[in-house]
Amino acid sequence: MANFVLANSGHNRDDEASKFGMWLFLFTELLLFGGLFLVYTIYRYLNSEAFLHASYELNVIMGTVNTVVLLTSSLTVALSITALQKGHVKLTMWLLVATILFALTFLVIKYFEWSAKFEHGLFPGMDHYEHLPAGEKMFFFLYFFMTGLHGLHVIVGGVLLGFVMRDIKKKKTTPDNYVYLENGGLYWHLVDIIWIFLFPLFYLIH
Amino acid sequence: MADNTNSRHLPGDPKEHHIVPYKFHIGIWVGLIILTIMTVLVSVMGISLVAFSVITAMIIASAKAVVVANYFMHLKYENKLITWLMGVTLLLFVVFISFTAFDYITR
Amino acid sequence: MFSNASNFVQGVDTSFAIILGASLFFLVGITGVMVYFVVRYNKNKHPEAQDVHENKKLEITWTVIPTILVLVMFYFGWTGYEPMRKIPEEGIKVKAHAQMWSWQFEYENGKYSDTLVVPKDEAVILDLISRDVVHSLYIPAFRIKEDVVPGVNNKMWFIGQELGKYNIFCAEFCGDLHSKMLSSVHVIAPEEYNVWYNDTTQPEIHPGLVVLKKNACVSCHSLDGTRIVGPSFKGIWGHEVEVITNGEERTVMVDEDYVKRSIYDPNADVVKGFNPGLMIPYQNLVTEEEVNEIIDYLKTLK
Amino acid sequence: MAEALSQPVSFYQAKTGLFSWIFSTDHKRIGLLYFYAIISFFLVAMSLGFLMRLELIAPGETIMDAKTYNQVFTLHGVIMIFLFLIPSVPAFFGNFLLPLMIGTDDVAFPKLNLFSWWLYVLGGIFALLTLVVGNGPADTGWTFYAPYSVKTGTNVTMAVLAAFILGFSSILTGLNFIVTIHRLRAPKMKWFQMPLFAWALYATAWIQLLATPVIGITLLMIIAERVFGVGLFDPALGGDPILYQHLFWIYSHPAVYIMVLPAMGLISEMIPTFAKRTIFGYKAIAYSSLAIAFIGYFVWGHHMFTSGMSGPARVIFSVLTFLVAVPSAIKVFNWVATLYKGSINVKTPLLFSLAFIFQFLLGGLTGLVIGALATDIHLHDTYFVVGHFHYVMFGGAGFAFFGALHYWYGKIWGKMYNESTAQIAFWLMFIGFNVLYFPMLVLGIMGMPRRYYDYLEDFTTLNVVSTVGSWILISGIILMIYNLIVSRKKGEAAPRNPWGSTTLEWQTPSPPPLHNFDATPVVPEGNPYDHKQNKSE
Ligand code: HEA
Ligand code: HEA
Ligand code: HEC
Ligand code: CUA
Ligand SMILES: [Cu+2]
Repeated sequence: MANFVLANSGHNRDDEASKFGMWLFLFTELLLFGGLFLVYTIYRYLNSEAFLHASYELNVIMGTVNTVVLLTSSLTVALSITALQKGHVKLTMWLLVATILFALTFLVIKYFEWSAKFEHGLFPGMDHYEHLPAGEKMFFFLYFFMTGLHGLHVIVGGVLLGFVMRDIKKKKTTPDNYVYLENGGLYWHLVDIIWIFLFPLFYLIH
Repeated sequence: MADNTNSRHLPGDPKEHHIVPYKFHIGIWVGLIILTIMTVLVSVMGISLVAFSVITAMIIASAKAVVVANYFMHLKYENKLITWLMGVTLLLFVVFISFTAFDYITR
Repeated sequence: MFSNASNFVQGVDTSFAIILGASLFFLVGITGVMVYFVVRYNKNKHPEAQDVHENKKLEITWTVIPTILVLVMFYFGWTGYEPMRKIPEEGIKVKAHAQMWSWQFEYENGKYSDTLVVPKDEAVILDLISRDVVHSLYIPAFRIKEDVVPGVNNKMWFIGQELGKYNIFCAEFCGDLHSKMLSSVHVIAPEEYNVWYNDTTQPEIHPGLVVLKKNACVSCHSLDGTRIVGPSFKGIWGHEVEVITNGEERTVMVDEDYVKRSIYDPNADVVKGFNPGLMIPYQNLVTEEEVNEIIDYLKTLK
Repeated sequence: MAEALSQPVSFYQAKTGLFSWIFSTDHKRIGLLYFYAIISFFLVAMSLGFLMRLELIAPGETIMDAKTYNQVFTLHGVIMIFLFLIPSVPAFFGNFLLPLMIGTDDVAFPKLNLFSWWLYVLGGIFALLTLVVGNGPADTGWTFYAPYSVKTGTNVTMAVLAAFILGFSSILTGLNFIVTIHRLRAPKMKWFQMPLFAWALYATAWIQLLATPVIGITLLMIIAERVFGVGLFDPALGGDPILYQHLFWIYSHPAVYIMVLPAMGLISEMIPTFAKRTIFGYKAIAYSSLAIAFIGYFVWGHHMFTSGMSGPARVIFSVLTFLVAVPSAIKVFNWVATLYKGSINVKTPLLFSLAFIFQFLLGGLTGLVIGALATDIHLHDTYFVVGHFHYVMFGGAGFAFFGALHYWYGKIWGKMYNESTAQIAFWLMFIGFNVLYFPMLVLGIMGMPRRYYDYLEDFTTLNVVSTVGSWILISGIILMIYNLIVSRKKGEAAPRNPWGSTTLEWQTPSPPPLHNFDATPVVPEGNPYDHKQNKSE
């Protein structure tokens, strides 16, 4: 059978479509966190004193450092796209390595933060947590839930960039065809944007 | 998807892939860091009015988000459609929060 | 034209009639036109179709008219509803306790009743209180309903305007026996009501049973051996039961300690074959004294 | 058509074997995979509905105990909504038809499409697993209201997880369709030359994309609450049950338009074909789809008029609810106007479409009754609501689905169904349906609450009528299914364009070849329903 191909085929390469799809996906991520922001807003409104009080338990310095780490990792991803566009494949790889290292740094710092909270028994089910007033419980639970979900996204983003690196190695992602890198980058920036909001909401209520 | 056929091009697509210079990105990053330091300072310096600090913190965070989206994420150089749709998404998000909050505020 | 069982019936039924009238008009009208077209322009009678693409005027008309109509409907819905929110200051205040799966009405003088008794032509204000899950107090004859949400201070009010007895339903799904969560309102003459209200003598029953009834224990635990959702109380005293404690099965004796634990921390020992989580801890709701009365009473249930 | 080639190999024959199906990235095969999965679940849920009607034939315990009944209606609701109605039209008809209708050979992301189907199956498996794992299926109602859903011992966690996964599948389908419509329309097809079904899918896809994440996160919170015992929505631990309801309905109201919009799209395809003339007010129908999708986001509060939401909030939600009726009204008027001066060919798909209009009208108008504050206070959570939503969901979306099944039967399976049997089945279904559900509206006005496994004597007569109606309906459905199964073997071969329709999917053989077209499809100029250009029978 004459296997003719339509000009507007779903099997053709269409970078704009891939990017558009990625953006749409980011919209859903935004609203996924949006639900949590809604819960946060309402409970914060109902328990403002308790939230204020509980937020003092969080470590502003670690939070700030992590913000800087994530912002910098966003920079390295953005730079890596420029690098690939200019054909500097080696540099691209190094920038991606840096990004993933920043991601790990972020997670390590988060790990220390979380374990400090665990030591204080602030995780649901632990002793100290159970004796907190309701509003503070809510704060800590939301803290764990939201930063936990965000942490999960950091991991996914890191893995995604790892796959992109493999693609670059295999010459599937090249200076002429770098939409995967762009999409990986988009995802990574979203993770950053969400943190930009989480950070003041939890750490800087004072 | 990775067929060897040519890439599709529709009206409204950006003509050329815009290459953002390294220096420009770094400049953006410096700006973001400054904004971060600002929020922390506003909070830690102890401007004690809770609402005030929340609002400033949110304004600064939004400013940062817009910068990241526009430049790091190249929103500025993409098809305008994406910006519009992003606007719709944010509008709905605002509606969800404000309608629900309205219920609580007027109880 | 309408019944006058409560002060809201008129408003609600008026708005119902108006919306229903408009709806019937559209339903009959549109269906009629549709059927007429199908018959009139059937291909046998009308073999050659004529294309009509659009007609701006017509389209604007049928956008604007429904818009106005729906706003009118909204308006009547609103005016029928408005008085329900205007809770008066003065009136008979009753606390309506909803719990899985029964109603208890607590009057200002501390009197408890499992039906709602109210005098004719007087405002009654209900404080809706739930300890476990969401219920909803529904009196169809009065056209009123409001959810009883734990932790939220909902209120409703009405004036009973015709003597009689009317159903109360629970209208929000609340678990197994949701459909059995019934009660009734008695609208009685004011003089009769005063007599009833001031008669606080307890009926000649065991004080333990009073506690069980007041806290709605009996809606889950039968006294005659039938299984509802909780184990029956009949004959449990002094017998052994198999319970699951922290996932392990063991056998315990039903004694004072056990009963007390079962009431204050029901999920610690879960009777085998029953679901944990249904019974709430009665720590702050049942006093030690009352527990002792319950135990006294259990002893009599052989 | 100019270059009619010899009958090409259909997509069925292009490849064979089980794996060529379950790992296929062809949109037509994925559509069919959805179809078979969806229909299986649908039959299960319908049987549950049948059991409920049996239980309700008399007051008191008839065939099952209270708890079982609760689990049955929960499973019935969950399957009907998450596994049948939400995916039915978009994931089956949408997948199969969208690329054909806009003249391309696949969706934008074929692999993602396959992945969505797998997610759907996974979600379905989880939903069914609740039957055997843990303490039995959830008994909360499909709304999973907290704090009951947090307290009950039944397997809510898994049911909720199933709904979460299904939501994901729905999001990815929506995403795929949006990109497909933006990027892959035939080169000459402008936005206002798209078939209205494509418009409906487009509007639906936006709801899928922008509302579903909210339910996703809400369900995750319910799971977290059950697993960690925290009090997100349980007031005993500082939570607020009403906040849960907000979050739930923020998704679930828009979701009802996910169910009905694509069905309306199907109707907009069928009516012009059988009236043999162009659709009336093409642009109005296209825009009203978008309007419904958009306004539909602002009305969720009408499910909470008695919940303890603030007075002003109730008023605002009521106004907005009424406004959402206007675009639906516009559609109904346009459909009826399309019949005007047509040359009407009364075939089964048209019958289903007309039944759709009548039943959707009745369902929609009862929606207005409960959209008004005063009346909803009385009717909320009564059988009136049950009647309302079966009218719109089953009488509306369900009937559109059945009609479309007949309309595109030839295109999909290459055979024609038997017309006279189909019409008998239709009349049985139509009568059965109305006998089943109309009494529910009356019961509701009389005050019978829903989710009641037992009821007062007063309500008996109408319940009996309703149960009898369900038997008539069943015989109709069984006859219809029988007819469709038999025709698959015995039916006549379907031509390219059996109904004289004008959209692109009829330019290709039935069933279509692997890459959809054997010649570049010709996009008609102007309005896609112009019967003047296309006279071929
Ligand atoms: C396909 C699904 C679907 C659709 C399309 C709709 C459409 C509508 N629904 Fe429905 N609804 C449900 C599914 C759906 N609903 C479900 C499942 C529930 C129950 C959930 C649960 O609790 O389990 C529910 C519950 C529900 C409630 C809450 C009831 C309660 O629990 O108390 C309300 C209240 O406002 C409501 C209103 C409406 C309205 C106003 C519309 C409108 O969109 C209807 C618009 C259509 C028309 C009005 C007809 C056409 C109009 C004309 C021909 C014009 C003439 C009329 C005029 C404008 C004057 N619905
Ligand atoms: C698309 C949606 C849809 C559809 C089609 C149906 C179809 C039916 N539903 Fe509905 N229903 C819902 C969605 C739907 N339902 C929802 C969302 C709820 C709310 C749940 C909740 O409260 O949480 C509900 C609730 C609900 C109730 C209220 C329960 C209560 O509040 O107590 C009732 C009661 O009668 C009912 C009955 C029926 C019946 C009799 C059918 C019938 O139409 C079914 C008729 C068809 C058949 C009986 C099938 C024939 C087929 C066979 C016999 C199979 C043969 C088998 C093989 C070949 C394998 N449903
Ligand atoms: C919503 C239903 C419900 C209510 C109301 C309820 N219970 Fe229970 N109860 C149960 C269930 C279910 C069990 C079995 C599971 C368990 O042990 O937790 C139980 C167990 C018990 C037991 C242990 C019984 C045995 O056989 O060992 C006692 C004693 C008891 N309840 C007393 C009470 C008292 C007293 C009240 C009222 C103050 C009460 N219950 C209210 C559901 C309920
Ligand atoms: Cu209490 Cu239903
Ligand atoms: Cu709704």
